[in-house]
Amino acid sequence: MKILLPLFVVVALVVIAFAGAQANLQAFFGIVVPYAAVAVFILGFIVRALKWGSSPVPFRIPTTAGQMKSFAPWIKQNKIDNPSSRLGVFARMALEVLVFRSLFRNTKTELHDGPKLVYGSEKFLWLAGLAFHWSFLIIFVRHFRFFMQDVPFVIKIMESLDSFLQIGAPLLYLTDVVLVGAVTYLFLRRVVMPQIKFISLPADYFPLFLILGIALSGILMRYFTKVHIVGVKGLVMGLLSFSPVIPEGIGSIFYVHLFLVSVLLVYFPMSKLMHMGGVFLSPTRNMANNNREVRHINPWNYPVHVHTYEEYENDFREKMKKAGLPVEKE
Amino acid sequence: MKNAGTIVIVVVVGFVAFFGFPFYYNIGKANEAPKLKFDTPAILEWEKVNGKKECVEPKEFMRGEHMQLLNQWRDSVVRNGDRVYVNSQGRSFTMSFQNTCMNCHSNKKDFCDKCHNYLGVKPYCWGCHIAPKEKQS
Amino acid sequence: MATLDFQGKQIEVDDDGYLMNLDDWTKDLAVHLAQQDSLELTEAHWEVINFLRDYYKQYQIAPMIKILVKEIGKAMGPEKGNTKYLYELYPAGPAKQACRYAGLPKPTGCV
Amino acid sequence: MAKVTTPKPAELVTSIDLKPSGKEWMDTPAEIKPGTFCWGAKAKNLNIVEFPNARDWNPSEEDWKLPENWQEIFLTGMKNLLDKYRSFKVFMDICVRCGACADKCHFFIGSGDPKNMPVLRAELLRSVYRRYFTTSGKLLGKTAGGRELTIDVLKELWYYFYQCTECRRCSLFCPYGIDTAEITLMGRELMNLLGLNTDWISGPVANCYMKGNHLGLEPHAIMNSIEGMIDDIETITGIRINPSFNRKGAEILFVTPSGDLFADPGTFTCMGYLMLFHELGLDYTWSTYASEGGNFGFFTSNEMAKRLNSKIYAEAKRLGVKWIIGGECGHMWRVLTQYMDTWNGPADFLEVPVSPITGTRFDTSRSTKMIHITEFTADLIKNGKLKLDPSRNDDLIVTYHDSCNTSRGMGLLEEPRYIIENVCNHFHEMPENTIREQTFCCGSGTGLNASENMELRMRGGFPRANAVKFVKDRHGVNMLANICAIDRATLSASMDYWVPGVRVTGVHEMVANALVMKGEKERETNLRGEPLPGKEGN
Repeated sequence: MKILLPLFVVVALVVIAFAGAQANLQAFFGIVVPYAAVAVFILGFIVRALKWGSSPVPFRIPTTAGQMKSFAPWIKQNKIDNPSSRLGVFARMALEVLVFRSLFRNTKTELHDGPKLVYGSEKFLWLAGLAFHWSFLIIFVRHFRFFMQDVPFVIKIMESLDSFLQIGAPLLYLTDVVLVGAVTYLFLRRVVMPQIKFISLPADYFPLFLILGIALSGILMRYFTKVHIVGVKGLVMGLLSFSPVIPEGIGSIFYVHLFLVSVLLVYFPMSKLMHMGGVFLSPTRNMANNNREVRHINPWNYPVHVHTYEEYENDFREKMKKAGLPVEKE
Repeated sequence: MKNAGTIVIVVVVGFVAFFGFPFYYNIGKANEAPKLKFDTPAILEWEKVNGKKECVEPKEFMRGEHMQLLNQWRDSVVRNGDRVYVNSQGRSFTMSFQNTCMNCHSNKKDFCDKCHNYLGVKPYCWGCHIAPKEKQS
Repeated sequence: MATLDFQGKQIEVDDDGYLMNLDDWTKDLAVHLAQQDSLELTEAHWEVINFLRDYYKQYQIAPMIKILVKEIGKAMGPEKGNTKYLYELYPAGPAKQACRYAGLPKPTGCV
Repeated sequence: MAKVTTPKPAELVTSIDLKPSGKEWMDTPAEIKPGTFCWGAKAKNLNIVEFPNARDWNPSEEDWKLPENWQEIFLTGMKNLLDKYRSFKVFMDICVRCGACADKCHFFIGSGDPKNMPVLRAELLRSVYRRYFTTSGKLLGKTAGGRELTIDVLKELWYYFYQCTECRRCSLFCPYGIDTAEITLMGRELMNLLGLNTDWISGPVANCYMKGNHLGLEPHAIMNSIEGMIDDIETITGIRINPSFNRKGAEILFVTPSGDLFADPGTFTCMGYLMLFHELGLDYTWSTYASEGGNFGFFTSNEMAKRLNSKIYAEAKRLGVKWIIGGECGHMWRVLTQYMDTWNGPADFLEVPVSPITGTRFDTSRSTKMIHITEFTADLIKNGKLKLDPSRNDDLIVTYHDSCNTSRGMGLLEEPRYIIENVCNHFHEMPENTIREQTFCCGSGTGLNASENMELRMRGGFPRANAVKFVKDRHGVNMLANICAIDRATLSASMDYWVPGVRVTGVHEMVANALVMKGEKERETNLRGEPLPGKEGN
């Protein structure tokens, strides 16, 4: 059920958009929905960031993953995994965000007879995650050719690199293949691996199906059913210049694609997909391990009721004197 | 990043820088769909003889599938030596990029390049073929 | 709160059966608790129990086994000042078992 | 008082299945099994520290005697914590359930209980968060992963938040650094609003608050215990040591976990400190008021931790010392590193620590003014200030267990190793996936080192013990060194259970055995009173 429900929802979304385009609701699906979705995305993202930001970071709690900066240079610090400076933190975050450093450490625990615990290398999640995120980003940026008059050189270069194998016509984008492969892997591991299946929620399957839907509708458009691509760019450019038009003859499949993207944008700020923003705010990663050098201030620090030395001595004065301990009051 | 204000500023700046790129890139640029020209001497001649402007296949088909068709022609000619194309109406054409396609569409700048530049797609036709001399009336 | 019925009295004990109040303890109770474990308290057992109670009164804590061993060695002779001897007396562990008979709270060990 | 029996190692291992199956976790209430939980907190202990809803209760009974409005208390408390900790809020929101953490937890590896996967432990609370604090959860409920806060859910939260040792191993592997320790801290804080602490934690907390240390050692008991050690040191070395207590005007205050004062093998480590400081002629003092380096308050609530921790700086100020050395302890050092200065600083009445022996200035502690004893000793050895005879430890084949907190909450990895390599001749590392930042918990941290939950402890200790077994089989390792008082107590139990024949030692016990002291007699035995290698015949 937790797999089927999100699948039905995505299928329903496809049907809705397709039927809408067939029923001449292009203006709704091509103009109203995308505008609304982008607005919800941006506002939602900001609201979520505000919510996070409104809670302070009372303590400096980095997870240290290597030797700390020691009192003497003869003990070598791991400056990236246990950073003590801003530069180190920047490097750690950059590695984390760009190449998924922590996930790269991943291992797989197996219990053998003996009993013997074995920790094997497990890089597939890292690889699939990296493949998925990077191909998604490249595909997104590649789409800028539809968003810009006089397509800039960088975008063109990116496109030609992405299609450098020159397979078929239109040329096959490698990222299309990689994305579908990676999403499929990420889905399959949630079905096949017992631990992952057990922890998965509908909210884990839904974005996978949605993104797969987006990818497949895009692929269908580019390689198979074809849409009036000049018309598509006209529509997008109209939206971007706030003078939207609905050009004639864009195929319905385009509206399915656009609608699924819109749903993704709306869904994004209220879901786990916000890890895109949250990763930057994780106090175990974005702080330097320099607690003993530089005092961290807790904005809500408040005085607490303590048991003072005076009270302690009052409790034990006789015993202390008998044991020969110095006391403040005789 | 200690407070909400900083975070929101970072988020907004990030959005503006990244997602906003197309917006300010487009500022001051005319937003016009490409207009193709079908006024080469060869096309006008064809219109005079046949009473209409037409290609080897209908316009809608050519718009979406011309790249496949060109690939198909190339394979047919280069690999099989077969130079005759029979179209969906049963009419025959010589499969030749240079002598058939570019004969009519001798205005690369006002035909091919218009859409290809608009959409940022670089065809690899011109890696082998020499672009024709621009001809239009 | 768990209780223990003994000689018509309700005695409060903790989850592991240790007395909540040192003052509830009597020699008869110690004998009774030992009987439940099918153990008969001999003079040697009492030596341990008495030392535990004295130590607790002075320090408000059960002694480390090391201290217990030393003290028993002093009282009963060096050949009995060892852990093995104490385990013979109290098979379930001198600290835990003897403390329970002595009416002390459960020893904490390291925290 | 039903006796809880712990299964034999072989039985325990066969019961582990790391591939969860069966019903959805949301629909499966926790079964509170004997041997896997600690007794509930006693009213008298909670009252001492003025905690709410103090009462005697038993987790294995149906009725937990909760206050009428427990849901309201819990949810208000949760809102409060979400507003106070960005970590909590972000960690509630951004988990993608990738599962990288799943098999990194020692409790999951040792039990196969799917709710011990860190992701799921957090989801137990996250489901409540979604239901009451997110729009989608309020509207869609279970479909959006939300869950009503029922009594069964509360019991489940209690059960599993006291099956986490806040070791942060999961956090190391999480792509977003989500730290289950942080979530468990919050969870336990909420439990404490309802009086749902455990006896093993609340007892030491009350002790520490009133008497200065977890064990409840009163001033004369501390002195008596140390005098016993001094007697033993004299027997072994012929040297009479005369440490000071509560002495004003000493240069250095020394604080160590009270476990070192009152339980073997911690006491041998404590003898090590005494001998080392005596040999150096260090101008230092012990305190009976600040006689606890560890902090069970940290396993209770942030406020309680701060209340207990305050004694260290207060006492340093009262005694007028210049700086502080801290002994071998794990969680103590996470607290001292990441919390103490923020809570109870600035320690501007102290000076930046400078070793009076070597002149080394410990600039990395220039704000907290407190250094770890292995930093102090490593510096001494590097500067050739100690005369060491490592062959006195030749009967030991040593491996080293990194404490969770000193490795993942600090990064103190090389200092203890440098010392070990200089005080013994046979040192072998455990497999790399089980040491340094990837180290496994002893299985009983965060106040789980009671006796009624022995099965849980042995399960949690399985990964660590298994790695020890590996080096025992390969190199004949017979001694497990560490720098943590809880380790010394709990690993002793888990070695006896899983890897009989391996004993446990603090690093400074080995230092003191190797330390050639001025004017000492020829030693016949080590600190444990056992014949030194080559002296067995005597």
